[in-house]
Amino acid sequence: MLEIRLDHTQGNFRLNVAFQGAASGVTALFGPSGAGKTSIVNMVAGLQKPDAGRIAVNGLRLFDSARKIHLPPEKRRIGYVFQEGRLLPHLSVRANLTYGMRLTPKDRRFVEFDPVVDLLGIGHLLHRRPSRLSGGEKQRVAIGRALLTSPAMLLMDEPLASLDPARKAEVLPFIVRLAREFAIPVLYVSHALDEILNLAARMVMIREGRVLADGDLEALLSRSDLQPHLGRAESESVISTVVKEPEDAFGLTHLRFGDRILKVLSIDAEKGEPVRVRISSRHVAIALEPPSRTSFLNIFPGEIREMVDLGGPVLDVRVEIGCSLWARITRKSLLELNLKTGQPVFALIKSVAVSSGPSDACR
Amino acid sequence: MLEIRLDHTQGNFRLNVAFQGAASGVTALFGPSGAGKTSIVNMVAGLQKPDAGRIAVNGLRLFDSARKIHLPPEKRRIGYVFQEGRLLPHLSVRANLTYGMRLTPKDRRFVEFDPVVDLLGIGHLLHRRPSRLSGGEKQRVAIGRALLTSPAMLLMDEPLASLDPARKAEVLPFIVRLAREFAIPVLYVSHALDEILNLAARMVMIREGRVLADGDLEALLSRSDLQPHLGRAESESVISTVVKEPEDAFGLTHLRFGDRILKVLSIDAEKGEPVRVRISSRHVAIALEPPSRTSFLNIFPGEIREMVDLGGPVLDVRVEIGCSLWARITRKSLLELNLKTGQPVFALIKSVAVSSGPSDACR
Amino acid sequence: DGAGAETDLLLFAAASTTNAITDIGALYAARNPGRRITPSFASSSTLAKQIESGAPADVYLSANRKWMDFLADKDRIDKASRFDLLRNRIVLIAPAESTLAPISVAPGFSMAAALGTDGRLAVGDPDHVPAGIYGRKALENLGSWDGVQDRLAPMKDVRAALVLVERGEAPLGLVYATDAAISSKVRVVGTFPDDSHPPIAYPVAAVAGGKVAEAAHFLEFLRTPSARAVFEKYGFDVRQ
Amino acid sequence: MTLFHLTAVELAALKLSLWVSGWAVAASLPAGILAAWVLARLRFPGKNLLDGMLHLPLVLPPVVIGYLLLVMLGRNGIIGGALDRYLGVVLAFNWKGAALAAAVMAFPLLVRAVRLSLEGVDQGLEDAARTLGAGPLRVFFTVTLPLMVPGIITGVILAFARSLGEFGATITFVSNIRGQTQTLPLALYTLTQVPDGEAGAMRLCILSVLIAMAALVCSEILARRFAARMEG
Amino acid sequence: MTLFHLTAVELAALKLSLWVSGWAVAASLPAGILAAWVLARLRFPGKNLLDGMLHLPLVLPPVVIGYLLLVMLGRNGIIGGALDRYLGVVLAFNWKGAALAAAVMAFPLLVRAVRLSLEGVDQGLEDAARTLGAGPLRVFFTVTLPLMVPGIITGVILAFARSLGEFGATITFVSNIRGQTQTLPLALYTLTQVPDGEAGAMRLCILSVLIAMAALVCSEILARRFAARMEG
Ligand SMILES: Nc1ncnc2c1ncn2[C@@H]1O[C@H](COP(=O)(O)OP(=O)(O)OP(=O)(O)O)[C@@H](O)[C@H]1O
Ligand SMILES: Nc1ncnc2c1ncn2[C@@H]1O[C@H](COP(=O)(O)OP(=O)(O)OP(=O)(O)O)[C@@H](O)[C@H]1O
Ligand SMILES: [Mg+2]
Ligand SMILES: [Mg+2]
Repeated sequence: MLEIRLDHTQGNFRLNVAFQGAASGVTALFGPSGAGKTSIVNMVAGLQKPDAGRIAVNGLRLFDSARKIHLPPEKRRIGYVFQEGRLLPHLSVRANLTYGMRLTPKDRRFVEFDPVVDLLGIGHLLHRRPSRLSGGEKQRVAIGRALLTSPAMLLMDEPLASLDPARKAEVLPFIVRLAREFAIPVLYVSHALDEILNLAARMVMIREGRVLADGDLEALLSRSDLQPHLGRAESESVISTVVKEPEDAFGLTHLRFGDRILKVLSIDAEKGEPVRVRISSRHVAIALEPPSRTSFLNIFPGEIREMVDLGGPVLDVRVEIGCSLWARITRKSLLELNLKTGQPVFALIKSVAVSSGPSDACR
Repeated sequence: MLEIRLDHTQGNFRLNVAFQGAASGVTALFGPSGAGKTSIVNMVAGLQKPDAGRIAVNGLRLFDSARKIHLPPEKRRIGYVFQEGRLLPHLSVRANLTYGMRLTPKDRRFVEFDPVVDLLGIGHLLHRRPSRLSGGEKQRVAIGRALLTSPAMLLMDEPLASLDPARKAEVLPFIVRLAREFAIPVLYVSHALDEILNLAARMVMIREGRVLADGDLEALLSRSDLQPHLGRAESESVISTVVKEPEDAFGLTHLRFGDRILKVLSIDAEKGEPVRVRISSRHVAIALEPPSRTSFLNIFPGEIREMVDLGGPVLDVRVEIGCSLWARITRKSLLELNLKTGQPVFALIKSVAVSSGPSDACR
Repeated sequence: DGAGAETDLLLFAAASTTNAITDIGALYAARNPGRRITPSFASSSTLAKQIESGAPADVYLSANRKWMDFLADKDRIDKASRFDLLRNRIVLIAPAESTLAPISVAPGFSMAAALGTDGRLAVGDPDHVPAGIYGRKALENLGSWDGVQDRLAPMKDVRAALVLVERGEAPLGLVYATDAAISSKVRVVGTFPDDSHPPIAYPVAAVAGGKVAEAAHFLEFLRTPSARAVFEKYGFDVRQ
Repeated sequence: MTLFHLTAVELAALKLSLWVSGWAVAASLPAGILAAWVLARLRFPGKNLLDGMLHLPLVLPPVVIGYLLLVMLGRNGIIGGALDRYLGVVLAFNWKGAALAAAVMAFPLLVRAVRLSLEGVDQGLEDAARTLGAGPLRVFFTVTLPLMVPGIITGVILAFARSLGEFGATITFVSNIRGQTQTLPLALYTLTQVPDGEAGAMRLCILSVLIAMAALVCSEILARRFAARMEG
Repeated sequence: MTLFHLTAVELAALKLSLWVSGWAVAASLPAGILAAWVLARLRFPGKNLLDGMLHLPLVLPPVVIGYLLLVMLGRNGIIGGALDRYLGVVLAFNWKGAALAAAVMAFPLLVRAVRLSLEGVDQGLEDAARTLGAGPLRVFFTVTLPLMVPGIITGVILAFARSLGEFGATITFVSNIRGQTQTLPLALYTLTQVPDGEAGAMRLCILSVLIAMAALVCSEILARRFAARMEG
């Protein structure tokens, strides 16, 4: 459990937040520039002292203004990947990586040097000084350095912003795995909803120093009042499912939700494992009768429950198919198909338009 | 015209590139971390001197090792947004913004202070010192500072990495507009294909100090050999169209390509203006007969010309509909629909699944 | 302010004459309206070198003959105006609270015994400080030099040697009688016979190229009884 | 308290000291910044020699420096003679000479401190200013110099304090002429030469310390204000 | 050349100078770093006073400092007496006293330079090290101190040069005893005070300069090596 309650004023900026994070797994801190994300993370790390509040990680009180507890940063066992790298300029990359590792007692280490270096692709940089690294290289070393302390918690402040997509795609699952395998909580700051979707189970939305909303990622993503703050062009449905068949003859995975089956590209999951799928409303089409002979694998009968006018030529339609599924359609289609709330329709989903999040996010 | 030919060795790293950029509009520099992007940009700015080569912007030779030309940075009239901000710490935000502006003769200024400040949302920060800004705030000031010099060329090294999506969505079109209206070339470094797609007409792909490919963005994106380097999960079709009807009664824009009409969400373009649309292969479905009574607005008859096996359960199918349109389907659909090269099919595109790039990218 | 005065003599005087010359300067100005003395006190060597380098001094009062000779050799003084103004004596001093019995300074006397096991004899550096040079000559003549030459505390100037004894850091010191006379923190425990060292003379002369006529007027004043009285007040021996 | 009943002579010495030290620092500051810049940023043969020369005033006893100044810049000196003849500038035995002596003695301290802070200036910021259209000179004055402020303050305070305390070189070069070259330390010296001078000496001591403290406090305030500016 | 035919006395002075200066710097470095840290990082009442006290040796003529040392640390001094009685440490008239005098005179230079570089150390890096599990002391020794190296080098070279040139306080405090407290400047001073000493003085002058140059070159090499390390 990650419990955070903070009250702090810096300059004109007042930070007043209270939220909880999962005991393990990734909690995303999401919000616009200047919302107070870095400030929160600094306070959790012990680098900034809040005026008042309480910070506890898995029962360990790191800060409590009421009891005058304020653990120094080095006692918090928190790995922190800073927004600006902060490599030690007088040390080689190797020495930067091992700086914190050596300070971790051997029996408490669960992250090994070689795999991390391989994963981050920084093996050829080990003898260099930080000043001779490119932006992305620096950031990778900073990530490695934090991981190698085998921390009890990870703070990551936009760590992947300067990583190329290929590297990102490698590092993201590693962080998820780390969080899951070693049951450590990760507080992850990002502007990129993409990253968060692939990573986080919980999300805390920060705005102007306050918590706009927090809780389960799926729940937040489907709340229509939050859509404007997500800063994305599209809305999504998130569906919790269970693996029914990991891989069929065509390499597809069958996922069960309620009594329905959703077919998606094969994902790496065991039978019976919970999997969360995200379906962009743009990828869902609506038909009044089931189309035949198309490449749609997923055709679900359902009923229109809600129509949200987004202004302009489009609107979002919520179709109940055993769970809520959002479909974005044009006003033209609305008129042509004469759609109404309560009307039975068919929702068409291309299986390939499904992406899966970390399975530990699902109840 | 932006002509760049560089040969330079730093440490173990050899940079040897030659490419051209558009005289105006955005040229994207795309490549993994450590590929040499920042080095190139530094050389164009005049901050690093290449061992040999030639750099010319719209006929003005900035560097030419053969003729011993090496213009100092301040003579190059280049606005540079650095990867790490580099705000002047002893100046207020306002003074940072006006530092370069004041050095630009009034009659050469074409970027105004107030609109830029508004656009970047930094009006409330003007009296602050850079050390009191959040990461994203710093980056916005850095962008504003470079723009306000009314440069003859813009260099942007991952400038939007720390911006939240909402801000990004505002700033991107501004950069495009700037590049277009004032006919200045922009060299834009980014890992995020998303950004590039919305921004760039040309792309230069850099890898390990060499040019992997360069040229028209559309052309590069559709080259199947480059797909692995684009680091994206999906392939796209890019179609050059002309606006036929800017806005119909439903708020849709009708775009013409060949003799076909594509209906998309209304975009801000004049009748007759060229528009480039990108359609993810995941958003294209295939049917053997035209489905009736669905929300699909765009249903094009065509013929299968090519099938690219991507390995795993999916494959990409190229349908000729007057232009090439990629559709990603599962192996299961392939078998069920019994698709073959040469077979006539219908391609279904939801209008809302279309996004448009800068129109100046189209021939 | 000097600018208004009709004549303003710049007097370069050895630092050991500071108090006497300050008083005499005031006296001279009082007696001779329109005439003023501006003194500059430093070590004789420094002043001599400055005069050699063209310092705008009008009168030079040296604490020894060597530096006056140095300037005479270089024709930087008006040789005719030169005379020995003052005499001084070398005395052996101890801190006022010292229990040391008076020492009879005579040939063959042993200073070492009086210094104790690790005490040092405070002196002006015998290599260059005039008081030290005279002291060394005297000790050599009395045959005591070899016994103390490793027990010296050679100081930058005689004033520093005096301080060392005043503070009790050195049990004994060799200083001018004038220095001993003015300090209440030391007492004289022995006086060197006059013939044990060359006469300690303070020669004075007008500087060549200075205001010679005015300088002569002042030099004349130095010989008057009232000037002598001041010198004597500070323990100098004024002889003609 | 009698501490503040200064005699005319002492008052003159106090004023002269402030005047001389002020000039010494003010006049050597530009040269010091230039020297620091040359040593920090350029590479040329003989750089070590220049560096060594600049440190001479530290390494040699002040009296020796004073003597060298006297030999070279005295009216009969090689440089001093030329200065007198062609520019009509006389340094020997007046406050200008005292200021020069103080400046020379303080110079290495000034240069070193300034250089240290110059070496700490992030050249990336200078680069950034260049891309904003500022030429090297403008960059120096609008970016480098402001960022050197802590070092300049340190250098100035060191140099000022050193100038205030300068004795050996001054007395040797310009003598100890009341009202003209007798600065506080020289007046202090003169007092130690008279038997009853201790009280006066102590008073001048305390006075020197008070001035230095005042200068320090000023510099701290300046530095703090500057730091505050940097933090916004 | 006769320059290098040093007399036994001169050789002794040279050796003593190096020994004394070396000790002065070595012994005062830790204290200097501590003082710099206290002044740069802590806020406490009386900080300005402490700062002022540290600058005293600059502001007062060296002879005065020597006198104060004598008063306090002489065998009859308040502190000196206690030192002698309880620790058996005697500073008067030996090289230890000379080293102390040199250290005191050089201390403000050392502290200022170190402090300047300490103030330039990015506290963000210290924070980063803290999050990596290093306690404040470890952070100081593994992060702060290494990043202060340029300032420490500057401080050491300034202090060493100042110690080499220290004259007034030394001669006043520990006298000018050949082989025991006669350092190079004292020998040099002696030579300038005798009419025919110029040749010898010049030789010792050059010798001092050579030593200072050697020290400077060493420091430059160190600094450059450090800078190279930083750039990787
Ligand atoms: N000063 C230097 N000395 C030696 N090698 C360097 C130096 N700076 C960068 N490099 C190396 O040069 C290569 C290119 O660096 P560059 O900064 O241009 O990369 P980049 O493409 O901008 O990467 P990123 O996306 O991570 O910022 C990298 O391998 C880097 O390690
Ligand atoms: N030292 C400071 N003094 C005063 N205000 C500050 C200071 N540092 C940051 N702020 C302000 O506090 C607010 C929160 O800053 P913070 O760095 O936490 O934002 P953030 O959410 O991390 O933003 P970003 O995504 O841009 O990094 C901002 O409005 C910022 O301007
Ligand atoms: Mg932040
Ligand atoms: Mg880069």
